[in-house]
Amino acid sequence: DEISITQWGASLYGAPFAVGIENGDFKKAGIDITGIIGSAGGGTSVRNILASQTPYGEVATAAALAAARQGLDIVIVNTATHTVAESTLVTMPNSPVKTLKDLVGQKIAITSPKSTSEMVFLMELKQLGIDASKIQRVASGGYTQGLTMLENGAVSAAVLIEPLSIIRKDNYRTVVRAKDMLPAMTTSVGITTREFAKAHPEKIRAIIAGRQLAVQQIYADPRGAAQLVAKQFNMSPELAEVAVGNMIAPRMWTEGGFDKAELDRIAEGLKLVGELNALPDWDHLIDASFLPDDLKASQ
Amino acid sequence: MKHRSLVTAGVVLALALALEVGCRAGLVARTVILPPSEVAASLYDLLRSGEYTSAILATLGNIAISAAISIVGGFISGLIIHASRFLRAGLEPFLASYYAVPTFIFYPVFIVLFGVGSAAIIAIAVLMGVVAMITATLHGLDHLPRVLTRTAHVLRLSPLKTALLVQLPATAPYLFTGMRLAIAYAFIGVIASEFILAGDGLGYAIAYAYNNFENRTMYALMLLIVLAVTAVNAVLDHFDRRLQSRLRR
Amino acid sequence: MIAPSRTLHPVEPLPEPRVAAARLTGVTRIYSTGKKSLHALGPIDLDLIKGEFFSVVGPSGCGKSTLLDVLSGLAPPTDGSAEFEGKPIAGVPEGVGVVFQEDASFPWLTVEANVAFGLRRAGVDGAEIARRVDYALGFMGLRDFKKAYPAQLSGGMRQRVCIARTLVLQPRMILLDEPFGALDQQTRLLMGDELLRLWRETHATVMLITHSLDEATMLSDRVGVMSARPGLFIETIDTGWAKDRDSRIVADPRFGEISGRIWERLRVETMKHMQRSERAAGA
Amino acid sequence: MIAPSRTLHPVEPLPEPRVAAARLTGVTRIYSTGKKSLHALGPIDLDLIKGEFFSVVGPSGCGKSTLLDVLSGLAPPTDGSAEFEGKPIAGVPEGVGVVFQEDASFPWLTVEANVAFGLRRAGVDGAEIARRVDYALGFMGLRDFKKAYPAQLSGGMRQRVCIARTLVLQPRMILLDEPFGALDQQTRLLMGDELLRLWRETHATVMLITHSLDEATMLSDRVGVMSARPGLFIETIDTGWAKDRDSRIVADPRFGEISGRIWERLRVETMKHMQRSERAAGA
Amino acid sequence: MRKIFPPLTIALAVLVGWQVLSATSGAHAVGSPLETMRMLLHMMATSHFWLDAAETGAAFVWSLALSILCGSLIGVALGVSRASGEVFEPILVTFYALPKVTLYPLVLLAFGLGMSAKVAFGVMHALVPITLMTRNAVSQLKPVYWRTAKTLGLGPAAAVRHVVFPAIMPELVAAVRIGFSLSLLGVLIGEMFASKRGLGYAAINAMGLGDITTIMAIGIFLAAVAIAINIGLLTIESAVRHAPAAR
Ligand SMILES: Nc1ncnc2c1ncn2[C@@H]1O[C@H](COP(=O)(O)OP(=O)(O)OP(=O)(O)O)[C@@H](O)[C@H]1O
Ligand SMILES: Nc1ncnc2c1ncn2[C@@H]1O[C@H](COP(=O)(O)OP(=O)(O)OP(=O)(O)O)[C@@H](O)[C@H]1O
Ligand SMILES: [Mg+2]
Ligand SMILES: [Mg+2]
Repeated sequence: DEISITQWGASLYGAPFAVGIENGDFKKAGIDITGIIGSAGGGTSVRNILASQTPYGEVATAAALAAARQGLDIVIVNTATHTVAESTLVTMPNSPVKTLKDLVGQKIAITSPKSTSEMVFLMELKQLGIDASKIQRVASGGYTQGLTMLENGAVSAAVLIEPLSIIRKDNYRTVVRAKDMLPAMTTSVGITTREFAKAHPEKIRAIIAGRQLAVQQIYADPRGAAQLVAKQFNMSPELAEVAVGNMIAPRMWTEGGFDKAELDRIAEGLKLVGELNALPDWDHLIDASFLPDDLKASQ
Repeated sequence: MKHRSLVTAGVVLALALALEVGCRAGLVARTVILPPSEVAASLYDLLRSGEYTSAILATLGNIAISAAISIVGGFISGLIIHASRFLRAGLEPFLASYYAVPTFIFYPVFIVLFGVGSAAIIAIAVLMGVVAMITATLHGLDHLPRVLTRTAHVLRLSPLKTALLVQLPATAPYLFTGMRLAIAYAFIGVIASEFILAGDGLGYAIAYAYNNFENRTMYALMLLIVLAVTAVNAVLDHFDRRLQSRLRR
Repeated sequence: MIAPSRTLHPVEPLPEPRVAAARLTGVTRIYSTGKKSLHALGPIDLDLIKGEFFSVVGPSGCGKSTLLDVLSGLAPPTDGSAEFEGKPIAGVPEGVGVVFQEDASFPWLTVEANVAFGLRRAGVDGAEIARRVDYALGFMGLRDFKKAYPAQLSGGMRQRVCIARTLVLQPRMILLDEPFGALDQQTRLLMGDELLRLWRETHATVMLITHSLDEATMLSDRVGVMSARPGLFIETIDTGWAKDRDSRIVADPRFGEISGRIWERLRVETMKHMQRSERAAGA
Repeated sequence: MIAPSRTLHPVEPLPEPRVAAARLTGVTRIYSTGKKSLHALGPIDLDLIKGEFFSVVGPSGCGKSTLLDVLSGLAPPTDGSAEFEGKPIAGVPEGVGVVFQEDASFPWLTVEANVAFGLRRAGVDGAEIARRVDYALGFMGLRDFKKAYPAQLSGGMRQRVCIARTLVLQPRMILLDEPFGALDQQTRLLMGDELLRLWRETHATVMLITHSLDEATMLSDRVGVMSARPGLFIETIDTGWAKDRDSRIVADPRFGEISGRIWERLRVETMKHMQRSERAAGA
Repeated sequence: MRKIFPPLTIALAVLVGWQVLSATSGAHAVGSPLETMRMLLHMMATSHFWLDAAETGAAFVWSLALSILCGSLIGVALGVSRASGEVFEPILVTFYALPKVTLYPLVLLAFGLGMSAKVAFGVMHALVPITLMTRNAVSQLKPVYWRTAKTLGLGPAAAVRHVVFPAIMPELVAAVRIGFSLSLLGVLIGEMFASKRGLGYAAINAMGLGDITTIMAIGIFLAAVAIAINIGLLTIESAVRHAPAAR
């Protein structure tokens, strides 16, 4: 079976699948995952999932909500990650900007309007009680483009994400790390179609179970996991080790269970950027019946 | 001619109608394509709301600037290259292969060189369009009948007047073909750049709508671009026909 | 074909015979491209007599157009000297008009604007331009088409536009390089009639390059026959026609005699030329 | 220009006079495009006599090519009947060859392959093709260029290729539509000599459409003069030349007489045509 | 020798310009020509790179083959039937001028992801110009060829096969040349959006990491391949033209 994982190979969202495939966790759980369809993220990932033979995949929570809102036949069956810890805000080393407060009246680069990068930034401002309208947000089109703007002096700070921030850590000074400020929230989820869930519940169960094994494995042996990730992602082992290591403390990956508070937190964030105007009807969107029994309880 | 364009319009209308019926009858899923009438209605709402006005203006502005730079720059470069045997011989093989290279791949390099925003987008659109204009200019000058220049001599015109009053109008049909291509490339270059890597403009708005499953908005914006291209094309076509019928022999 | 209402050119007394309008002495022209050089023409000695109609015939590539280039000042001779009205030719001299074989009308201008083009550039004042253009249009039977663009006209009409554009500048010597080369023979004969009329009316010296024996025979006072490249005049034939001839003289028995004589000389030269170019293609 | 080593065509006795190779009776052709219809030709009655050389002259647009279309079976007459060798013409009849004014040599084939093209398509066997092609190439003086492509040849040579391509099919009637229209007059006269040689050698019936009075006069047994559109034969002139004539007869006094006579008839028609098209352009 | 000297000089000038640019454009900017070459050689030593190249190549070959086949057939049909040609031409021309990226979502929705979408995108870019160029070639075919074919006893089918196709061959090769570069562009842009394989994806991935040297290396590789194929096609084109090269 082939499934879809957002940002596969480019960010660490998919690490459990890399580990699980290498370790044989999925086979143990009763499903053979032969390939991963990667995609740029967002709506593309959801559409990929809908178009594939085994319509299961992990996508950003925002994308899942947007798809559901537009009437696509999807259901959330597990959580995947619950941190924005990989996000940072950087500036040039010699810049006078030391804290978020110093940014008032300045410009900062985000990737695009309503993106995760904007959401994280606004949540950070809210946390500190800074009026968001006093800081001008400029859409750069992407993280690297934002850095270019920063270097050219077009903005005073730029949002950044791992692993890019690890590769370039010597060139910039970090102003804030999201993990220091923001609590856990459900940033990505596993989805499938209701139709497929009804037809092949055992496959969904197996995927979730296999993934749970892999997540436990990552936390048990981060270094070993990093090697496996490096292999699957075609990444340098050193980089993988740092990247995985950074995500152990904030416990980036969930085992799959739902947490109402974390779900609501992401919804609040999405409201902040205008993606949502009310809290979603989680009960309708979520089907927790495919979770292993030990996780069902946590709801 | 009138008759033919009526038939053409009829064909387009019939296709739209077939799509409409197909959608309404549920043969095509709503999540894939919307009925044309709904797209048109959505476009109307969207234009009235003014929500996308700034994006539209930004994109059209970039297209206009890129086209202008390509046309003027390409024409002047063409003149220079035509005048210099060495440049001509040196550049000819590259010009012939130019459009085989997917220029697009080099976009990030432009970001580094020109910074983020309009400049990089315009740079890539110009890069795509300018060569078409250069080629057209060279082509036009090559096809300039020698007898016209000789006539200018016989009428004792100065070199400058010869260029302005004889060579320029005589090459106009070729230059116009180059202009059309440059404009088409400006559209493609700008919208594609916005689509892939920008945070603003129509291309970005379409990508955004796509990512958020807002099919109504997405198709409305796509229709807007199709209409804009068709309109520009029709206007250019009109002038082209006049020019060609008068000047080509 | 409307007769002109009043003439544009002052009624001059006919010139004294044997006054040279243009004179070539030992003119040679050699084209050199890179290392190769090609002896195209000469050495030629030629007097064009004021007011005469002189035709040049010769196999293709023999240097006829090159001769015209020298006379019109479009290209200097490699050797020898060229004079127009006693002054050495350097650049296109004032008073010389040229009509080419290829259609040289400007397709972006109306017939009227085409004809006026040269006058405008010369800075002639508006009323005078209007008068002269109207005369030339009338003379060439173009008045009904003055608002038309060249693309709307037949090849013959376009060539008339070019002749009118030259005529309007009141040239004292007109050089024509196969002006009717692209027309069919019957239209050519009729255009020839108009050329004769033009020549009679303007008193200009005319040199006509042509491939057509009929045209040369019927139009000229003198016909110069050139050899294959490098072009030399191998014979000059006096036709002795009256000044008011027209195309009907093709039925004159002397017509066949003259054109037969020209063809006799030319046949050998043309075959020389053909054999030469066949050798080149076969190689 | 190498004489053929052996002849390809059976030595036939000369045909009895007045045997019609082709016969047109009351042939009319009307083009209708949309609502407009244009009466291009006829009604025409014409017998092409077996083995004769017949030329057609007429002002441009008078329907000469239309006449050829009917005779070659490329287009049916709107009215009347057309026969070749006693059988009604429907489609291009076997035994009829056509040469057009435009260069119709295939640029993607060598001279040799061009000449062999028709035979190949007809499925003639290889040895026979080789024999016939070699003969035709030799006859038309093309043997040295058989490996060349048309683009490497002059216009005259390319027209020879087209003639050879027709010749090789051993046509009993050859129709030529201004085959030398694109060549200069001197080359035309020489090509005319070859056409005469071809005609004598093959005993074919030849119909030549031409604009050139010289060509018509020099080549033909009979010249048909057509009126302006709709084309009708207004006069048919018997030249009475000997069969072994060549271009040198242009010096014959009777030559001028005949072409003068043709021109007399044609001049009026040509002027009619020109005035008509001028009216059309001016409107 | 004389012919090769000017292009070499120009190429050298470009290299020097590139070197200067990389020297002045700061830390993470453009890699020097040497670095880029080294990166390219390094990449070409990995199996990964060739997997990507093969993926792109396969999509490209499919889309080009489909475009040529359909384009030339439709083009001939539209060229032979003047009326239909005149009716459809404006539609095709407008489609040709359209920025096809705009329609990418539609392609994704219709074809899903992967090979078929990439091929569809390549075809969308290449089909129309090939069709238009073929139609133009056929409709501008000298009428005397048709007449000659008839007088030599060829039926319509034989005329198309033995006269029309060979006659338009040079234009057809030119059309293939244009189609080739456009379908490559189409496939690459396709890969840039949503795919985990192919050179287009590799480039966009490097773009995300800000790795300009890799992008340049991929770009140079593609450019080299494209130029080589283009030169090959140009050679074929002038060979089937059987005419001395234009001055
Ligand atoms: N610019 C040039 N450079 C080199 N050779 C030239 C040039 N112009 C003409 N020639 C050569 O000089 C010779 C004479 O040319 P010219 O045009 O004077 O002949 P022509 O008699 O006018 O021929 P035609 O009857 O074909 O017009 C020809 O062999 C031609 O190829
Ligand atoms: N296919 C056609 N449809 C409509 N009209 C036509 C067509 N072919 C020819 N004509 C018209 O019929 C008339 C006769 O044409 P045709 O080609 O037979 O003349 P022609 O004597 O051969 O002229 P030319 O000397 O110019 O070759 C012309 O007025 C022409 O415009
Ligand atoms: Mg000449
Ligand atoms: Mg005709």
